[in-house]
Amino acid sequence: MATKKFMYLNRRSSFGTVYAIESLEVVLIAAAFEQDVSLAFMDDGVYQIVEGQNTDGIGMKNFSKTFHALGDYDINKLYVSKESLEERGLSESDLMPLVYEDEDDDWAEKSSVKVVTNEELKAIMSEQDVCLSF
Amino acid sequence: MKFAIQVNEGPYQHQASDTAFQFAKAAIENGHEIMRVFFYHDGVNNASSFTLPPQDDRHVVNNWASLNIKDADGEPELVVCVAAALRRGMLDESEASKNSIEGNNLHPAFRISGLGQLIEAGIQSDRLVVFGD
Amino acid sequence: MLHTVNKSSFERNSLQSCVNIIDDTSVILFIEDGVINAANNSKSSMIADLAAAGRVFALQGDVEARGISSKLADNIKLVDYAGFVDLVVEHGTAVSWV
Amino acid sequence: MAQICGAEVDEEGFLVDLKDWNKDICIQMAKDDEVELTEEHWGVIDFLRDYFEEYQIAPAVRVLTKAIAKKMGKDKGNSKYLYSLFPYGPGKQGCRFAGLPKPTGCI
Repeated sequence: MATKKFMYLNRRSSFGTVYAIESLEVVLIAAAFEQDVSLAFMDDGVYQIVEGQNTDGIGMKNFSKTFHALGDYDINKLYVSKESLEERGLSESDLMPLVYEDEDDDWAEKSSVKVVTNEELKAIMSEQDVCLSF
Repeated sequence: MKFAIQVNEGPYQHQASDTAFQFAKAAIENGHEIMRVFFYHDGVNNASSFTLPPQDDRHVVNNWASLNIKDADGEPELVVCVAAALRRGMLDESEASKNSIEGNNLHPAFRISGLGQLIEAGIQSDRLVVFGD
Repeated sequence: MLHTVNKSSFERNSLQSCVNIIDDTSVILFIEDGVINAANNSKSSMIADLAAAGRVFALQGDVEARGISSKLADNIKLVDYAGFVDLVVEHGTAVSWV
Repeated sequence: MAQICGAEVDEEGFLVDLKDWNKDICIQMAKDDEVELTEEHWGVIDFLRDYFEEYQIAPAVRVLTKAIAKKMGKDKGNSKYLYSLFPYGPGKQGCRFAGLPKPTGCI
Protein backbone atom coordinates (compact mmCIF):
# COMPACT_ATOMS: atom_id res chain seq x y z
CA MET A 1 0.00 0.00 0.00
CA ALA A 2 1.24 3.47 -0.87
CA THR A 3 2.42 5.65 1.98
CA LYS A 4 0.88 9.06 2.29
CA LYS A 5 1.47 11.92 4.66
CA PHE A 6 -1.51 12.34 6.97
CA MET A 7 -1.87 15.37 9.19
CA TYR A 8 -4.40 15.52 12.02
CA LEU A 9 -5.22 19.16 12.71
CA ASN A 10 -6.48 19.65 16.27
CA ARG A 11 -7.80 23.10 17.13
CA ARG A 12 -10.26 22.45 19.96
CA SER A 13 -9.72 21.74 23.65
CA SER A 14 -10.47 18.37 25.19
CA PHE A 15 -13.88 18.22 26.80
CA GLY A 16 -16.15 20.99 25.52
CA THR A 17 -16.91 19.02 22.37
CA VAL A 18 -16.35 15.46 21.21
CA TYR A 19 -13.81 16.37 18.53
CA ALA A 20 -10.62 15.87 20.56
CA ILE A 21 -11.36 12.34 21.76
CA GLU A 22 -12.81 11.23 18.44
CA SER A 23 -9.72 12.62 16.72
CA LEU A 24 -7.51 10.55 19.01
CA GLU A 25 -9.58 7.47 18.20
CA VAL A 26 -8.86 7.96 14.50
CA VAL A 27 -5.16 8.45 15.16
CA LEU A 28 -4.93 5.17 17.10
CA ILE A 29 -6.62 3.30 14.26
CA ALA A 30 -4.54 5.11 11.66
CA ALA A 31 -1.40 3.76 13.30
CA ALA A 32 -2.22 0.28 12.01
CA PHE A 33 -2.10 1.52 8.40
CA GLU A 34 1.59 2.39 8.49
CA GLN A 35 1.21 5.81 6.97
CA ASP A 36 3.32 8.85 7.76
CA VAL A 37 1.28 10.39 10.58
CA SER A 38 1.72 13.74 12.26
CA LEU A 39 -0.47 15.64 14.68
CA ALA A 40 -0.71 19.42 14.79
CA PHE A 41 -2.05 21.25 17.82
CA MET A 42 -3.11 24.83 17.17
CA ASP A 43 -5.40 27.37 18.78
CA ASP A 44 -7.28 25.82 21.75
CA GLY A 45 -6.08 22.40 20.56
CA VAL A 46 -2.88 22.99 22.56
CA TYR A 47 -4.95 22.42 25.72
CA GLN A 48 -5.39 18.77 24.70
CA ILE A 49 -1.83 17.96 25.79
CA VAL A 50 -1.45 20.26 28.79
CA GLU A 51 -0.13 18.48 31.89
CA GLY A 52 -2.36 17.96 34.93
CA GLN A 53 -5.83 17.41 33.43
CA ASN A 54 -8.23 15.91 35.98
CA THR A 55 -11.76 14.98 34.97
CA ASP A 56 -12.96 13.65 38.34
CA GLY A 57 -15.29 16.61 38.72
CA ILE A 58 -17.05 16.35 35.36
CA GLY A 59 -17.80 12.64 35.07
CA MET A 60 -15.94 12.27 31.77
CA LYS A 61 -13.08 9.97 30.80
CA ASN A 62 -9.61 11.49 31.19
CA PHE A 63 -8.32 10.56 27.76
CA SER A 64 -5.33 12.88 28.08
CA LYS A 65 -3.56 9.82 29.53
CA THR A 66 -3.96 8.10 26.18
CA PHE A 67 -1.55 10.55 24.52
CA HIS A 68 1.23 8.81 26.50
CA ALA A 69 0.47 5.60 24.55
CA LEU A 70 1.07 7.21 21.14
CA GLY A 71 4.80 6.40 21.25
CA ASP A 72 3.97 2.67 21.47
CA TYR A 73 1.84 3.13 18.37
CA ASP A 74 4.81 4.65 16.49
CA ILE A 75 3.16 8.05 16.39
CA ASN A 76 5.86 10.44 17.42
CA LYS A 77 5.42 13.65 15.46
CA LEU A 78 3.34 16.00 17.57
CA TYR A 79 3.72 19.61 16.42
CA VAL A 80 2.51 22.34 18.76
CA SER A 81 2.06 25.92 17.62
CA LYS A 82 4.40 28.24 19.50
CA GLU A 83 2.19 31.23 18.79
CA SER A 84 -0.93 29.45 20.05
CA LEU A 85 0.88 28.51 23.28
CA GLU A 86 2.12 32.06 23.82
CA GLU A 87 -1.28 33.64 23.17
CA ARG A 88 -2.64 31.45 25.95
CA GLY A 89 0.14 32.19 28.42
CA LEU A 90 1.51 28.67 28.07
CA SER A 91 4.95 27.30 27.31
CA GLU A 92 6.45 23.93 26.46
CA SER A 93 6.95 23.19 30.16
CA ASP A 94 3.16 23.21 30.66
CA LEU A 95 2.77 20.29 28.25
CA MET A 96 2.76 16.58 29.09
CA PRO A 97 6.16 14.92 28.56
CA LEU A 98 5.22 12.65 25.66
CA VAL A 99 7.99 10.34 24.48
CA TYR A 100 8.79 7.47 22.16
CA GLU A 101 11.64 4.98 21.93
CA ASP A 102 13.78 5.45 18.85
CA GLU A 103 14.33 2.07 17.23
CA ASP A 104 17.19 3.45 15.11
CA ASP A 105 19.02 4.88 18.10
CA ASP A 106 19.24 1.89 20.48
CA TRP A 107 15.72 2.54 21.78
CA ALA A 108 16.71 5.87 23.30
CA GLU A 109 13.75 7.72 24.78
CA LYS A 110 13.01 10.90 22.84
CA SER A 111 10.39 13.61 23.00
CA SER A 112 7.48 13.32 20.56
CA VAL A 113 6.47 16.92 21.11
CA LYS A 114 7.98 19.67 19.01
CA VAL A 115 7.01 23.30 19.50
CA VAL A 116 7.05 24.98 16.10
CA THR A 117 6.53 28.51 14.81
CA ASN A 118 3.86 29.36 12.26
CA GLU A 119 6.62 29.51 9.64
CA GLU A 120 7.73 25.96 10.46
CA LEU A 121 4.16 24.70 10.61
CA LYS A 122 3.52 26.26 7.21
CA ALA A 123 6.34 24.18 5.72
CA ILE A 124 5.20 20.98 7.45
CA MET A 125 1.62 21.45 6.31
CA SER A 126 2.65 22.10 2.72
CA GLU A 127 4.08 18.57 2.53
CA GLN A 128 0.86 16.78 3.56
CA ASP A 129 -1.22 14.61 1.25
CA VAL A 130 -4.26 14.37 3.50
CA CYS A 131 -5.36 16.74 6.23
CA LEU A 132 -8.05 15.60 8.68
CA SER A 133 -9.46 18.44 10.77
CA PHE A 134 -11.09 18.04 14.14
CA MET B 1 -10.64 12.30 -10.15
CA LYS B 2 -11.42 10.10 -7.14
CA PHE B 3 -12.79 11.99 -4.15
CA ALA B 4 -13.42 10.95 -0.57
CA ILE B 5 -15.55 13.06 1.75
CA GLN B 6 -15.72 13.20 5.53
CA VAL B 7 -18.87 14.63 7.14
CA ASN B 8 -18.60 15.55 10.81
CA GLU B 9 -21.95 17.18 11.56
CA GLY B 10 -25.52 16.00 11.76
CA PRO B 11 -28.24 17.22 9.42
CA TYR B 12 -30.35 20.33 10.12
CA GLN B 13 -28.18 21.51 13.05
CA HIS B 14 -25.31 22.60 10.83
CA GLN B 15 -24.89 23.37 7.13
CA ALA B 16 -21.89 21.03 6.79
CA SER B 17 -23.80 18.01 5.51
CA ASP B 18 -25.75 20.16 3.01
CA THR B 19 -22.51 21.62 1.67
CA ALA B 20 -20.94 18.16 1.50
CA PHE B 21 -23.96 16.86 -0.41
CA GLN B 22 -23.89 19.75 -2.91
CA PHE B 23 -20.16 19.23 -3.37
CA ALA B 24 -20.59 15.50 -3.97
CA LYS B 25 -23.43 16.09 -6.41
CA ALA B 26 -21.42 18.65 -8.38
CA ALA B 27 -18.39 16.36 -8.45
CA ILE B 28 -20.42 13.46 -9.85
CA GLU B 29 -22.16 15.72 -12.40
CA ASN B 30 -18.75 16.86 -13.59
CA GLY B 31 -17.47 13.37 -14.23
CA HIS B 32 -15.62 12.69 -11.00
CA GLU B 33 -16.00 9.70 -8.72
CA ILE B 34 -17.00 9.84 -5.05
CA MET B 35 -15.35 6.67 -3.79
CA ARG B 36 -16.62 7.02 -0.24
CA VAL B 37 -18.42 9.41 2.09
CA PHE B 38 -17.45 8.77 5.69
CA PHE B 39 -19.77 10.01 8.44
CA TYR B 40 -18.13 10.71 11.77
CA HIS B 41 -18.97 12.54 15.03
CA ASP B 42 -22.62 13.72 14.87
CA GLY B 43 -22.36 13.18 11.11
CA VAL B 44 -23.60 9.63 11.75
CA ASN B 45 -27.09 11.11 12.15
CA ASN B 46 -27.18 11.74 8.41
CA ALA B 47 -27.97 8.03 8.07
CA SER B 48 -31.14 7.88 10.17
CA SER B 49 -34.09 6.31 8.39
CA PHE B 50 -36.28 7.85 11.11
CA THR B 51 -35.66 11.35 9.70
CA LEU B 52 -38.93 13.15 8.95
CA PRO B 53 -38.42 16.77 7.92
CA PRO B 54 -41.44 18.97 7.14
CA GLN B 55 -42.54 18.66 3.54
CA ASP B 56 -41.34 22.10 2.56
CA ASP B 57 -37.79 21.39 3.81
CA ARG B 58 -35.05 19.41 2.05
CA HIS B 59 -34.67 15.77 3.04
CA VAL B 60 -30.97 15.45 3.83
CA VAL B 61 -30.97 11.68 4.30
CA ASN B 62 -32.83 11.03 1.05
CA ASN B 63 -30.52 13.50 -0.69
CA TRP B 64 -27.55 11.35 0.27
CA ALA B 65 -29.36 8.18 -0.78
CA SER B 66 -30.19 9.72 -4.17
CA LEU B 67 -26.50 10.00 -5.05
CA ASN B 68 -26.37 6.21 -5.21
CA ILE B 69 -22.75 6.04 -4.05
CA LYS B 70 -21.71 2.37 -4.19
CA ASP B 71 -18.66 0.28 -4.89
CA ALA B 72 -18.24 -2.07 -7.84
CA ASP B 73 -20.10 -4.83 -5.98
CA GLY B 74 -23.07 -2.60 -5.24
CA GLU B 75 -22.15 -2.13 -1.56
CA PRO B 76 -23.00 1.32 -0.19
CA GLU B 77 -20.05 3.66 0.11
CA LEU B 78 -21.93 5.99 2.44
CA VAL B 79 -20.09 4.69 5.51
CA VAL B 80 -21.04 5.42 9.11
CA CYS B 81 -18.38 5.05 11.83
CA VAL B 82 -19.40 2.22 14.15
CA ALA B 83 -17.99 3.68 17.37
CA ALA B 84 -19.54 7.12 16.73
CA ALA B 85 -22.83 5.51 15.65
CA LEU B 86 -23.25 3.20 18.66
CA ARG B 87 -22.54 6.10 21.03
CA ARG B 88 -25.33 8.10 19.43
CA GLY B 89 -27.98 5.41 18.98
CA MET B 90 -27.55 4.80 15.25
CA LEU B 91 -27.90 1.05 14.68
CA ASP B 92 -28.26 -1.33 11.79
CA GLU B 93 -30.00 -4.67 12.16
CA SER B 94 -26.88 -6.59 13.12
CA GLU B 95 -25.69 -4.09 15.77
CA ALA B 96 -29.20 -3.92 17.21
CA SER B 97 -29.53 -7.68 17.57
CA LYS B 98 -25.96 -8.02 18.85
CA ASN B 99 -26.86 -5.59 21.62
CA SER B 100 -30.40 -6.89 22.20
CA ILE B 101 -32.03 -3.65 21.16
CA GLU B 102 -35.36 -3.67 19.40
CA GLY B 103 -35.59 -1.75 16.14
CA ASN B 104 -32.88 -0.20 14.00
CA ASN B 105 -32.58 3.07 12.16
CA LEU B 106 -29.81 2.86 9.59
CA HIS B 107 -31.05 3.89 6.15
CA PRO B 108 -30.31 1.09 3.62
CA ALA B 109 -28.24 3.42 1.42
CA PHE B 110 -25.65 3.52 4.22
CA ARG B 111 -23.51 0.92 5.95
CA ILE B 112 -21.81 0.81 9.34
CA SER B 113 -18.09 0.12 9.47
CA GLY B 114 -14.91 1.00 11.30
CA LEU B 115 -12.64 4.04 11.33
CA GLY B 116 -10.18 2.14 9.18
CA GLN B 117 -12.50 2.94 6.28
CA LEU B 118 -11.74 6.63 6.73
CA ILE B 119 -7.99 6.07 6.65
CA GLU B 120 -8.36 3.74 3.67
CA ALA B 121 -10.38 6.43 1.87
CA GLY B 122 -7.59 8.91 2.56
CA ILE B 123 -5.05 6.51 1.09
CA GLN B 124 -7.01 5.42 -1.96
CA SER B 125 -8.61 8.69 -3.05
CA ASP B 126 -6.91 11.52 -4.92
CA ARG B 127 -8.46 14.09 -2.58
CA LEU B 128 -10.14 13.90 0.81
CA VAL B 129 -12.32 16.85 1.76
CA VAL B 130 -13.59 17.40 5.33
CA PHE B 131 -16.90 19.12 6.08
CA GLY B 132 -17.59 19.98 9.70
CA ASP B 133 -18.50 22.55 12.31
CA MET C 1 -3.40 23.61 -1.17
CA LEU C 2 -6.98 24.70 -0.88
CA HIS C 3 -7.97 26.09 2.51
CA THR C 4 -11.69 26.20 3.23
CA VAL C 5 -12.94 28.51 5.98
CA ASN C 6 -16.53 28.14 7.15
CA LYS C 7 -16.61 30.52 10.12
CA SER C 8 -17.12 34.26 10.36
CA SER C 9 -14.15 36.06 11.90
CA PHE C 10 -16.65 37.77 14.19
CA GLU C 11 -17.34 34.37 15.72
CA ARG C 12 -14.12 32.35 15.58
CA ASN C 13 -10.46 32.79 14.74
CA SER C 14 -10.38 30.16 11.96
CA LEU C 15 -9.53 32.67 9.23
CA GLN C 16 -6.75 34.26 11.27
CA SER C 17 -5.22 30.84 12.00
CA CYS C 18 -5.46 29.94 8.32
CA VAL C 19 -3.89 33.21 7.16
CA ASN C 20 -1.07 32.74 9.68
CA ILE C 21 0.17 29.57 8.05
CA ILE C 22 -1.00 29.71 4.44
CA ASP C 23 1.91 29.28 2.03
CA ASP C 24 2.61 31.37 -1.08
CA THR C 25 0.83 29.14 -3.55
CA SER C 26 -2.33 28.19 -1.67
CA VAL C 27 -5.79 29.69 -2.02
CA ILE C 28 -8.70 30.26 0.38
CA LEU C 29 -12.34 29.41 -0.27
CA PHE C 30 -15.06 30.80 2.00
CA ILE C 31 -18.06 28.53 2.48
CA GLU C 32 -21.09 28.55 4.80
CA ASP C 33 -20.72 31.32 7.42
CA GLY C 34 -17.16 31.80 6.20
CA VAL C 35 -18.53 33.96 3.37
CA ILE C 36 -19.10 36.70 5.95
CA ASN C 37 -15.33 37.16 5.65
CA ALA C 38 -15.83 37.98 1.98
CA ALA C 39 -17.98 41.02 2.79
CA ASN C 40 -16.41 44.43 3.06
CA ASN C 41 -16.14 44.98 6.82
CA SER C 42 -13.77 45.90 9.65
CA LYS C 43 -11.88 42.61 9.25
CA SER C 44 -11.35 42.83 5.49
CA SER C 45 -7.72 43.88 5.82
CA MET C 46 -6.90 40.31 6.91
CA ILE C 47 -7.39 39.06 3.38
CA ALA C 48 -6.87 42.19 1.26
CA ASP C 49 -3.42 41.19 -0.03
CA LEU C 50 -4.41 37.59 -0.74
CA ALA C 51 -7.53 38.78 -2.54
CA ALA C 52 -5.51 41.26 -4.61
CA ALA C 53 -3.34 38.32 -5.66
CA GLY C 54 -6.46 36.50 -6.87
CA ARG C 55 -6.24 33.86 -4.18
CA VAL C 56 -9.54 34.36 -2.34
CA PHE C 57 -12.76 32.67 -3.44
CA ALA C 58 -16.27 32.55 -1.98
CA LEU C 59 -19.09 30.10 -2.63
CA GLN C 60 -21.74 32.01 -4.55
CA GLY C 61 -24.75 30.19 -3.12
CA ASP C 62 -23.65 30.98 0.44
CA VAL C 63 -22.94 34.63 -0.44
CA GLU C 64 -26.38 35.08 -2.00
CA ALA C 65 -28.14 33.22 0.81
CA ARG C 66 -26.69 35.70 3.30
CA GLY C 67 -27.66 38.76 1.28
CA ILE C 68 -24.14 40.09 0.87
CA SER C 69 -23.68 39.89 -2.92
CA SER C 70 -23.59 43.67 -3.24
CA LYS C 71 -21.32 44.13 -0.24
CA LEU C 72 -18.31 42.04 -1.21
CA ALA C 73 -14.76 43.20 -0.51
CA ASP C 74 -12.50 43.91 -3.49
CA ASN C 75 -11.13 41.09 -5.66
CA ILE C 76 -13.20 38.25 -4.21
CA LYS C 77 -13.87 35.59 -6.84
CA LEU C 78 -17.20 33.79 -6.74
CA VAL C 79 -17.53 30.09 -7.56
CA ASP C 80 -20.44 27.65 -7.63
CA TYR C 81 -20.23 24.07 -6.29
CA ALA C 82 -18.69 22.88 -9.57
CA GLY C 83 -16.10 25.64 -9.14
CA PHE C 84 -15.46 24.37 -5.60
CA VAL C 85 -14.80 20.91 -7.06
CA ASP C 86 -12.42 22.43 -9.63
CA LEU C 87 -10.51 24.25 -6.89
CA VAL C 88 -10.00 20.99 -4.99
CA VAL C 89 -8.80 19.28 -8.17
CA GLU C 90 -6.46 22.12 -9.07
CA HIS C 91 -4.92 22.87 -5.67
CA GLY C 92 -4.21 19.45 -4.21
CA THR C 93 -4.58 18.76 -0.51
CA ALA C 94 -7.70 20.33 0.98
CA VAL C 95 -7.40 21.77 4.49
CA SER C 96 -10.65 22.52 6.31
CA TRP C 97 -10.46 25.14 9.05
CA VAL C 98 -13.49 23.70 10.81
CA MET D 1 -29.23 -9.86 31.82
CA ALA D 2 -26.69 -12.60 32.53
CA GLN D 3 -24.54 -12.41 35.64
CA ILE D 4 -21.14 -13.74 36.63
CA CYS D 5 -20.45 -13.87 40.38
CA GLY D 6 -23.19 -11.29 40.87
CA ALA D 7 -21.86 -8.86 38.25
CA GLU D 8 -23.87 -8.07 35.13
CA VAL D 9 -22.39 -8.99 31.77
CA ASP D 10 -23.63 -8.24 28.25
CA GLU D 11 -24.50 -10.69 25.46
CA GLU D 12 -20.85 -11.17 24.60
CA GLY D 13 -19.87 -11.71 28.22
CA PHE D 14 -18.21 -8.33 28.83
CA LEU D 15 -18.75 -6.63 32.18
CA VAL D 16 -21.45 -3.96 32.02
CA ASP D 17 -19.79 -1.96 34.80
CA LEU D 18 -16.00 -2.24 34.61
CA LYS D 19 -15.74 -1.33 38.31
CA ASP D 20 -17.31 -4.71 39.19
CA TRP D 21 -14.15 -6.58 38.13
CA ASN D 22 -12.41 -8.89 40.60
CA LYS D 23 -10.31 -12.06 40.36
CA ASP D 24 -13.22 -14.38 41.07
CA ILE D 25 -15.13 -12.99 38.09
CA CYS D 26 -12.06 -13.44 35.95
CA ILE D 27 -11.63 -17.06 37.10
CA GLN D 28 -15.31 -17.82 36.47
CA MET D 29 -15.18 -16.28 32.96
CA ALA D 30 -12.18 -18.47 32.17
CA LYS D 31 -13.93 -21.56 33.54
CA ASP D 32 -16.95 -20.86 31.32
CA ASP D 33 -14.55 -20.68 28.34
CA GLU D 34 -12.77 -23.88 29.47
CA VAL D 35 -9.53 -22.02 30.03
CA GLU D 36 -7.51 -22.85 33.11
CA LEU D 37 -5.78 -19.73 34.30
CA THR D 38 -2.04 -20.12 34.92
CA GLU D 39 0.62 -17.72 36.15
CA GLU D 40 1.25 -16.89 32.52
CA HIS D 41 -2.39 -15.87 31.97
CA TRP D 42 -2.26 -13.69 35.04
CA GLY D 43 0.90 -12.04 33.76
CA VAL D 44 -0.96 -10.89 30.65
CA ILE D 45 -4.18 -10.04 32.51
CA ASP D 46 -2.29 -7.90 35.02
CA PHE D 47 -0.45 -6.26 32.17
CA LEU D 48 -3.72 -5.41 30.39
CA ARG D 49 -5.23 -3.95 33.55
CA ASP D 50 -2.14 -1.85 34.26
CA TYR D 51 -2.07 -0.65 30.65
CA PHE D 52 -5.71 0.38 30.76
CA GLU D 53 -5.24 2.14 34.09
CA GLU D 54 -2.27 4.06 32.73
CA TYR D 55 -3.45 4.91 29.21
CA GLN D 56 -7.26 4.59 29.35
CA ILE D 57 -7.31 2.33 26.30
CA ALA D 58 -6.89 -1.36 25.58
CA PRO D 59 -3.66 -1.81 23.60
CA ALA D 60 -3.83 -2.90 19.98
CA VAL D 61 -2.58 -6.50 19.64
CA ARG D 62 0.56 -5.31 17.86
CA VAL D 63 1.32 -2.90 20.71
CA LEU D 64 0.52 -5.59 23.28
CA THR D 65 2.94 -8.11 21.75
CA LYS D 66 5.71 -5.51 21.63
CA ALA D 67 5.14 -4.50 25.25
CA ILE D 68 4.95 -8.11 26.47
CA ALA D 69 8.21 -8.87 24.65
CA LYS D 70 9.85 -6.01 26.48
CA LYS D 71 8.45 -6.96 29.87
CA MET D 72 8.41 -10.77 29.79
CA GLY D 73 10.89 -11.69 27.11
CA LYS D 74 10.96 -12.12 23.35
CA ASP D 75 9.64 -15.73 23.44
CA LYS D 76 6.40 -14.41 24.88
CA GLY D 77 6.06 -11.26 22.80
CA ASN D 78 4.31 -12.81 19.83
CA SER D 79 0.74 -13.47 18.88
CA LYS D 80 1.30 -17.24 18.79
CA TYR D 81 2.06 -17.22 22.52
CA LEU D 82 -0.83 -14.88 23.30
CA TYR D 83 -3.28 -16.97 21.28
CA SER D 84 -2.08 -20.12 23.06
CA LEU D 85 -3.19 -18.48 26.31
CA PHE D 86 -6.35 -16.87 24.93
CA PRO D 87 -7.65 -19.00 22.04
CA TYR D 88 -10.32 -16.40 21.16
CA GLY D 89 -7.71 -13.69 20.91
CA PRO D 90 -5.83 -11.55 23.43
CA GLY D 91 -7.80 -8.51 22.25
CA LYS D 92 -11.23 -9.96 22.73
CA GLN D 93 -10.96 -12.78 25.25
CA GLY D 94 -8.01 -11.36 27.19
CA CYS D 95 -9.67 -7.96 27.55
CA ARG D 96 -12.92 -9.59 28.63
CA PHE D 97 -11.19 -11.61 31.37
CA ALA D 98 -9.26 -8.51 32.44
CA GLY D 99 -12.37 -6.38 32.73
CA LEU D 100 -11.48 -3.98 29.94
CA PRO D 101 -14.06 -2.42 27.61
CA LYS D 102 -15.31 -4.39 24.64
CA PRO D 103 -13.29 -3.49 21.52
CA THR D 104 -15.43 -1.30 19.26
CA GLY D 105 -14.37 -3.22 16.17
CA CYS D 106 -12.96 -0.12 14.62
CA ILE D 107 -10.63 -1.55 12.00
